Amino acid sequence: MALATGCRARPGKSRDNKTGSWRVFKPVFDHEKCSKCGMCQTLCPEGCVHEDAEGFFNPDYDYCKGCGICAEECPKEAIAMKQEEK
Amino acid sequence: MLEITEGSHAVAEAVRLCRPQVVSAYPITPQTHIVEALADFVANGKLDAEYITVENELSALSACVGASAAGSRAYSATTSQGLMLMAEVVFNAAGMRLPIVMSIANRAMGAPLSIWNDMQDSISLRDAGWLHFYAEDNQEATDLHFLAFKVAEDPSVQLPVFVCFDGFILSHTYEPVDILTQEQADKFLPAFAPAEKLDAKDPISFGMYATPEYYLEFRYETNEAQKRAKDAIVKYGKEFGALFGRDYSAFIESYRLDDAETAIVAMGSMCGTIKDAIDEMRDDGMKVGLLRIRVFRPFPIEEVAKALTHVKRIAVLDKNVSLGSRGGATAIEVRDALYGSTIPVKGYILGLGGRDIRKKDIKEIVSLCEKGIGDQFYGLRKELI
Amino acid sequence: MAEKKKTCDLFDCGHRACGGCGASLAARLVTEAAGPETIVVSSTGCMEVFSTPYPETAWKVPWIHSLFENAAAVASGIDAALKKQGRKEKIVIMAGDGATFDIGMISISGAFERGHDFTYICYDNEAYMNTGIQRSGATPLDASTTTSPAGSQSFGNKRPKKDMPAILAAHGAPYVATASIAYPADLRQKVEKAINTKGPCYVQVHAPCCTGWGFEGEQTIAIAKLAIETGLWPNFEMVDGKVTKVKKVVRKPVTEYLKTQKRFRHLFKPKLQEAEIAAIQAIADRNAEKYGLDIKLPPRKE
Amino acid sequence: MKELRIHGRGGQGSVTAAELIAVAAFEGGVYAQAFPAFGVERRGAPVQAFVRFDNKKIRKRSQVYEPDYIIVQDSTLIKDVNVFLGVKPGGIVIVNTEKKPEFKVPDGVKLITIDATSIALKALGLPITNTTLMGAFAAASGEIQFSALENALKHRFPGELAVKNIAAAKTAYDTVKGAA
Repeated sequence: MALATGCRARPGKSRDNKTGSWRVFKPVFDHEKCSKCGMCQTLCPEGCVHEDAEGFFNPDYDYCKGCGICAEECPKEAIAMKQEEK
Repeated sequence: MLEITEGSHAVAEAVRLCRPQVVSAYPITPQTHIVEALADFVANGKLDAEYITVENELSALSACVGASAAGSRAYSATTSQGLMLMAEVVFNAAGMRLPIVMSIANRAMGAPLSIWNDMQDSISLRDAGWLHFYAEDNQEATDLHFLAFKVAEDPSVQLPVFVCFDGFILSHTYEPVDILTQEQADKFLPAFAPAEKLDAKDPISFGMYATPEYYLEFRYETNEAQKRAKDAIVKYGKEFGALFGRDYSAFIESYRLDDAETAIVAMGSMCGTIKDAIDEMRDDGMKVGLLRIRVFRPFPIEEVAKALTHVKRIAVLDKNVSLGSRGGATAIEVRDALYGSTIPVKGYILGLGGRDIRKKDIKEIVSLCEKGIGDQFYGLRKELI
Repeated sequence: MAEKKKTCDLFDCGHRACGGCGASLAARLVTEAAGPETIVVSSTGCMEVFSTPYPETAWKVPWIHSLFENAAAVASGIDAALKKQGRKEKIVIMAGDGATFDIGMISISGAFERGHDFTYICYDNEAYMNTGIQRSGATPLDASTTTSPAGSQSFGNKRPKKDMPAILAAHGAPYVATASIAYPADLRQKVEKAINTKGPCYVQVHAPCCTGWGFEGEQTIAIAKLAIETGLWPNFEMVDGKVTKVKKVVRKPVTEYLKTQKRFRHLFKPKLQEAEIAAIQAIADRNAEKYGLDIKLPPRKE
Repeated sequence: MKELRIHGRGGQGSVTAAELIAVAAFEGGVYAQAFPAFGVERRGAPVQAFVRFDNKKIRKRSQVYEPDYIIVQDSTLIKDVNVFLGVKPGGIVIVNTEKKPEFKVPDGVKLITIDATSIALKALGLPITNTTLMGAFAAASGEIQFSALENALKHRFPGELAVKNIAAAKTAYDTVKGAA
């Protein structure tokens, strides 16, 4: 890739950095307990929790750093942090 | 049309004709008349620009960075302490490849405080990545602004430019200057249309940081842009000449140098006085000539070396000093250009802090150079040392 | 079915903030509230570094970084350029507390006085996190940082936090607010309000830093809430210099907040520093008095 | 090349006089250069300004050390400053004074005294003598035409003020011409 003038870039390349590998603990979402409030999505610093067609939420493990905010803040305790198998 | 006006006012007129959309500057002697004139143009509808009355020079150039990145032609002016307060942004603007043009009414650096002229200010920032143009008279100080914007904005260059002229000696002097008409200026300098800008339709990140995997290449590329600026200066300098009769394609000017045995090398307004002195020395049978450097960055290494191959000795006059070295910046550059040659190059630091430079001084320096005496401050008041 | 809106639409995944970073959440929430027609100006700081290593920018809106101290001046130039070009994009500055409270103060003062049209967001994590947790003018009393370390002769940072909102309100800013990542709806609403208010507006966002303050990443939101619940972070809104909205709380003692973070650990171990804690409690009490933070509970029925 | 040095005090308009003399000279078809002795002088302090005239482009930038003409706006300067220093033989010195001169100019130099203050007070109501002395200079030196001076003043000053300044300059011009 040729160097851009003035150290500029268009968006997109950030996604090359798959921060999911940083994880020690992994959030596991239990849709049975989920009330679809969306707090997990709202408070995720990565912006990597996405809503599916049924209105449930799922983390994108490519980017989830496993910080655990979603699990901590879930009002229904529907997210559990499990140790990552490496 | 030739008219007699103050240097600062001629420069302000030129800037007005370049149609900057954003002017951001902070007053400082001896640049003040320029920014006052521009503020007056804006206040009276003669210049359709946003004039930002910033709180200091650092913000003056910072606002230009923002404006230029957002796609507007941006201009500032400063000198001396103001330039140094900007220093961080000076490097930044060049690294971000923003084609800002800034007038520098050259002035000494404190301490001790001095409002008077020398070139220590801009010369101290010679490594920042800006192109450096140095004017001999107000005609050049005026014309070089058009060239500056044109070269800066060339897609192959994209670098900011200092247009330097001696504070007071040029900025406050009334003399005849041919100022272009708006029609002429527009013909030479089209509207600023950068390929990239801050724009919601095409979101680009400007001024990202570079890790060691990239930084070296960015510096290399900025240096390459300096080299490409040489081609742009030749091309647009010629174009300016073809349109208006004043050709600025040369980085250097030779005055009675062809058969000279002693060459004086200098920049800026002292070159006028030097030319008068040379004429008188020539009348006395002395073979003296001048090599004037107009473009200091990119430094015309080959051109300088070529122009000086035939001389027996060289006296380089610097209105700046790289303290702790053998002399001034021009002398250091000239020695570098002549590396491997046996022609003696002697440097003379003079005129610092507004000390007047007279014809007799030039003659005395030539005489010192002929005796092989140099690499020194010239004109020191012995009684003070 | 149309694809659901993603929260990474304007601030992308793949950025290099610590897991649980309050500032990265702030960046996401602010860009969401501001929308795609926004130009972001970032000062040097942790956010700039974690979001823009060349060529991997996380920003999907136009974004510019220049220097540490000049974001407000750069934004001034953008404002002038947009005005001249007849463009309607909004300008949002994202700057840390070091850039805002300390080094950028002159440029902020100048830009606010000139009345440019932008929204200045300070993501306040209460120290210089980019360079390794040195104190700033936003560091609270007694917080231990690498340049205000607690030691045998010191309880940490010697001074309370600078009152930046009051300073900017005094500049005549039409809208000044504090917000917290713990209350995203309130934060978004304030950012939107600031953006839609003409002139220079200021929103100071409390953004806890797990690394700098010493707590586990999942606690970021909980700690931000405690700051508000103890009265140490008053969440309010000022329109034309007058406080118009305040988040009222049933206040908890400040120790509830302090004990959650390593930066205040010296106040509890090896022994409880009652006088210092009392001084911090007094700050919370003054905040409660000044902003009317306390919910007055109805007297309990017999 | 001919050179003029103007001595005055801060606030007396020496720099303006130099500029307007250059403007008038340029209108007359010669190349002119005007500049102040750049300084930080405040109101009342001694100041200098310079003008050069030539029929070709002026390149020299040093200050004026050997003037062909000297204008002294305020005769009280004579005891503080060596205002006549370097004046060329055959040169002309114009001094604003109401009294008979109590000073001596160098040999071979022509001295013209004029009560510019009274002329200025009468014409302008102010003791600002720069434009008056410009009239005297035009008459004494022949470097500038009075009509060019008149145009320069019209260009610099608005309406009534221009008329008054021109009147002051004309009185001085006629006085010097009459004495010649």
